[in-house]
Amino acid sequence: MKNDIMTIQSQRRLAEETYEMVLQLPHAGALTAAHTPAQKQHILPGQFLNIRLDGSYLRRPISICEWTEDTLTIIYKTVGRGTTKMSRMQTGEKLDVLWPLGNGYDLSSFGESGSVSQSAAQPLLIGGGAGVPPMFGLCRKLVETGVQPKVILGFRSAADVFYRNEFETLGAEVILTTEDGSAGIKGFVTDAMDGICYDSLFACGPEAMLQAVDEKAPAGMPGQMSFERRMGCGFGACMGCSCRTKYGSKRICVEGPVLERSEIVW
Amino acid sequence: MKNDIMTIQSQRRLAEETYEMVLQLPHAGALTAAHTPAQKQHILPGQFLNIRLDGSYLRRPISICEWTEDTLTIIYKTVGRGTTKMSRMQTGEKLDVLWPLGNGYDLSSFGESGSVSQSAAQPLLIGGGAGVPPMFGLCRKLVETGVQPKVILGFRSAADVFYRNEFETLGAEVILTTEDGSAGIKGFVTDAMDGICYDSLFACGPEAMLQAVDEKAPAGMPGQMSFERRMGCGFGACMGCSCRTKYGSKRICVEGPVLERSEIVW
Amino acid sequence: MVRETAPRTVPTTAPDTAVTLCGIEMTNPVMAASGTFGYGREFADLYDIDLLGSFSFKGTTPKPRFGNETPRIAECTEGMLNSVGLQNPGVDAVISEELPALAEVFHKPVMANVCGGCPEDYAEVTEKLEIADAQNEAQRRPQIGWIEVNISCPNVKSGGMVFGTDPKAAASVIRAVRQKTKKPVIAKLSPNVTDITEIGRACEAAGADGLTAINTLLGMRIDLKSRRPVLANTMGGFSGPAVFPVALRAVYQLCRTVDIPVIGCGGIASAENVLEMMMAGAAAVQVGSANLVDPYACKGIIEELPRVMKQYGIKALQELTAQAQVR
Amino acid sequence: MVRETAPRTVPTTAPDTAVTLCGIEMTNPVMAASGTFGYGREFADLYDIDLLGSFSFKGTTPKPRFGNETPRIAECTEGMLNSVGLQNPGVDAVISEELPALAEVFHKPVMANVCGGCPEDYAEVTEKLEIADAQNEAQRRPQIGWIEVNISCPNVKSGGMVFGTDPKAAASVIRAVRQKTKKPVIAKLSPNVTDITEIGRACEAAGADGLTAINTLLGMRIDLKSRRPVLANTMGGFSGPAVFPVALRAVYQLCRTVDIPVIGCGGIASAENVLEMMMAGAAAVQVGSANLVDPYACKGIIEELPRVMKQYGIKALQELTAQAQVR
Repeated sequence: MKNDIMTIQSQRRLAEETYEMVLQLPHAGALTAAHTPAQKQHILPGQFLNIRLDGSYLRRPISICEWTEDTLTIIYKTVGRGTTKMSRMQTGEKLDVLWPLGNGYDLSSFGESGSVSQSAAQPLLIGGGAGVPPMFGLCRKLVETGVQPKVILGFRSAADVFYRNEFETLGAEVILTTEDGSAGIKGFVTDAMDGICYDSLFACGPEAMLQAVDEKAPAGMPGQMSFERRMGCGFGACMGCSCRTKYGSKRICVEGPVLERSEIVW
Repeated sequence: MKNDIMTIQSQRRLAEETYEMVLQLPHAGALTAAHTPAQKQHILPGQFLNIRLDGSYLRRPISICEWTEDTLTIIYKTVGRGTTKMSRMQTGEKLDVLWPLGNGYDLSSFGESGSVSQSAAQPLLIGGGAGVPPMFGLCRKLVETGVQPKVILGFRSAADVFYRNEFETLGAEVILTTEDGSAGIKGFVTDAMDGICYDSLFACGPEAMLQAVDEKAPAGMPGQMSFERRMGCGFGACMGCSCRTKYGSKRICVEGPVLERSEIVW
Repeated sequence: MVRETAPRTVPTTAPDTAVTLCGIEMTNPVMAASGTFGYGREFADLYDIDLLGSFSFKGTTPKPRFGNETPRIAECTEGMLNSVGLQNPGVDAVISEELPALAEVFHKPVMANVCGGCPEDYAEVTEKLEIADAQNEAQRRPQIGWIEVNISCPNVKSGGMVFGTDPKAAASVIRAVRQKTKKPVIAKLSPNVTDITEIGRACEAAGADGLTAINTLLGMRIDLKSRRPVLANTMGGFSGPAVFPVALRAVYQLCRTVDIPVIGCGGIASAENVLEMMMAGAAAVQVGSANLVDPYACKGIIEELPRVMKQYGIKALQELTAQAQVR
Repeated sequence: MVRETAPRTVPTTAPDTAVTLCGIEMTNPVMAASGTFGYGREFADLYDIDLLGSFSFKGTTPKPRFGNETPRIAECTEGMLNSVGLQNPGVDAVISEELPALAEVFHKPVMANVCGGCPEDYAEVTEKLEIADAQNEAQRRPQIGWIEVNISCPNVKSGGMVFGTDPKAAASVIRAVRQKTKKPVIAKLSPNVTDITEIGRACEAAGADGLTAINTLLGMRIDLKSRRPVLANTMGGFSGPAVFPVALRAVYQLCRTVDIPVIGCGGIASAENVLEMMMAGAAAVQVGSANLVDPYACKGIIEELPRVMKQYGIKALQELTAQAQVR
């Protein structure tokens, strides 16, 4: 975990109450360039930032969507005063960020890029609403290592849809669902799961969605799901975001937000 | 009383922890131009603003130093977080201001400009430290009506001195005192009162200074003194700044900050 | 989220902000809290105070009081301390000067905040106000709607919070007031107690028709330069947005304990805060310190209420109070 | 204002931040408060925690506890609510895993925060820690400096605040702990009481060597969309800069009442806050919620202390505590 002051490089409205912000890291190339190992940050899809916002006491955790050598992209909803103010911030303004936080998705099972296991793997990625952004980083990472994931994106309505094109540009097969049918398939993400061939599952979204996905997916199939909890600190100190698992209590902010499907207690 | 958003036109450091800020009124010419009478504001020297500052809960009362048709000038000390932040504000930034507050100095005894009573009047103005700014507006007003006031300005040290030249430019005779003698006469303002001819007294400064001035001045001589109190609201609602006078309790923010010498209870 | 689709002027869709407090109808639940609104004059110069649901006037004692020595005010993070100590002109001057002046600018029932050093003081103030108002009644509607009994002022040595922290003492004051008036009697409670519901129940049993929760928390600040307390009176009452969670908790606890309405007070600074208080069970609310920082605070909150109600799909405020009660 | 004229390295002019708490010397008075610093590991990854005066570890019970259901955290104006409910791995795991790990990264006496549902629970945790630490003592200095008795957690149904709001119950817990340890016993007090000095005196009489004031205020928030409490446990403990004036008042009241040292806790977020607490009489301070918002909060405060002491002309922090006592 590092505490950095990041500069807003750009911000745009993506959909209803939904914004994309690109943050510039304090040292260009901080993510991958030849810094000393201690300075170099390694990011996994599913990890998050904890951002201090003017007018809020607690930091606001926001998942990382994408990253380059010197930028981080986040997508967030304006749910309260803090994020509404954030959506009005201008290019060049600064944010106080703790990062990267959480465990992220474990992709070690996919092995080396270009291996046989890669091309044969059939992961299904499911993102619902504010759960879509971490799926993008995950999708990109999988594509980069030679895997062709299938993606289901679920939103409430056409006005809420974002990043469909971005996923398709990565080369992913995208199925869109909206609750009111105003775009894509009418219904929930689970309504789009029938008939899709997949051998592993990665999901992020509201807990009710995750549970429905888990019930629909074949029992015993490998999978990882990212959970949301109200957090105090975001780095394991306050025990505010604890969660029961089959292997004991875990902190969503440190041992999560990604849990193995096999350990989840619904 | 009005509640206006004013724009910072300029700001400069005058002395040790002392800043001068010029505020632009929301409507040019608001003070004297031909608005409807209800919109037109009349200002008296000794009145003050109550300014909302980021990071402070209560507003901060600051006395008016000077004014033009569309600007107000204030001088303030950086005594805490709020005023320190204020001193870093840039031209063009906005402040939420309640104004004008308080009674101000009553100059009705000086009669019409150019009258015989004007040229014969010998008022003495005494300002100590943060009590200097209202004396400037008062001095200007008196000069404008044909009176030639004498002025004593008291500061702790040479580094704290401000506005000496501005007073002299008005045509006033200025005597400067500093406690450590690093500029002007060494001592307190009261040490400069000997040998000055005056027939009325106007003072603003720390309460200990006001009391010393009162004791030094001839008993019964007309005079007005402006008091400071920690205020809650600044407009008479909270009774936070009450003060005992010979004619009962008065609110420093409404029936003050200027009290007649004859009514003061030390 | 429910969006505003119909113009506000269509009465069938306009959110209903009306509430009833102890049988008295109010156009909206927003009152100014005692001690932050004087006797109304300062604010009537700024806006039409008939906009208010009502307000509670400055705590009034039998005799005029200067209050405590100054400084009486201290700044805090998102709040303030006051140790004013019930400065007021005394009940006789209130009847002869303040109330007639108020009648010119405020045409709704006002809440009379009464205080004293012993139960008899409270009774005396109440009785005088009751008699004066009965004489008014001949010509016009009664001017005083409710008697608010301040048993929670932390800034006076005798009376005030001394009564509000002991159930028996609280009951004795309420009984003394109850005997002198037919108007609804509201007990204003202190949060500086181990169990506020115990005090609330004692007041209800003694005949109170409603409760106001909360008065200020006991707080203190020290000046780093002088190393002495900022307030001349050492400690004072802490109020402002900082105390809102404590006030909300007290209102919630009381609403599940007593059968009389509770007025939520403490740190309210927005229409959203009003809704949250009413979701906790409050029948009405009082806005306090906010009036001192922004003299238009009550006006702004009242004007914002319909928009925020629509945002959260609330048709009538009274529903919130009722829902909270059965929960 | 006193200006910094000499370089910090000149020992004769460097402000002296050292304090003594119940006979144990500390290089500075800043401790992290229990429940905001875990058992130290998370922060040791970020900075050298030997910088701290000390810290109080997570409230520890005889058996492992999951705590309350989530959500356990709510945002407030300049503060937060928590209803964690004493999640901890139990005293046996603390002894076998946490304390050995801590010994690697923290080389000063730590404060052990103990809790339970009955006096026997507190006694059991204390006894086990005492025995384990005595075995440590053979090899190195004792790891545990003080036992902090948490009789003020608002988030557990039995134990916690139930003990801290009644002087007899508080005394019974302190006596139970007192019998099991030779280390200084510190009672951590709740502000949710009518008279905190009554509880403080009862703890002192029962053998406490010091007091920590305050634990969290009881607070609540409601979610406007769901119209339900934000916290699964309905109410929670309110902390953060918002509560500082209440904490300062409690410390001041206690310091004028008891003869044992008081640790000031509640809303401290700056070196200035530390000075103010010590001017109220605190012998040391605990920084709580600030650690959660800024993991470097304690480090920053400690590094700022000498500069702020010089600004206010303070040569030695212990002077402040002493001055407050005689005032």
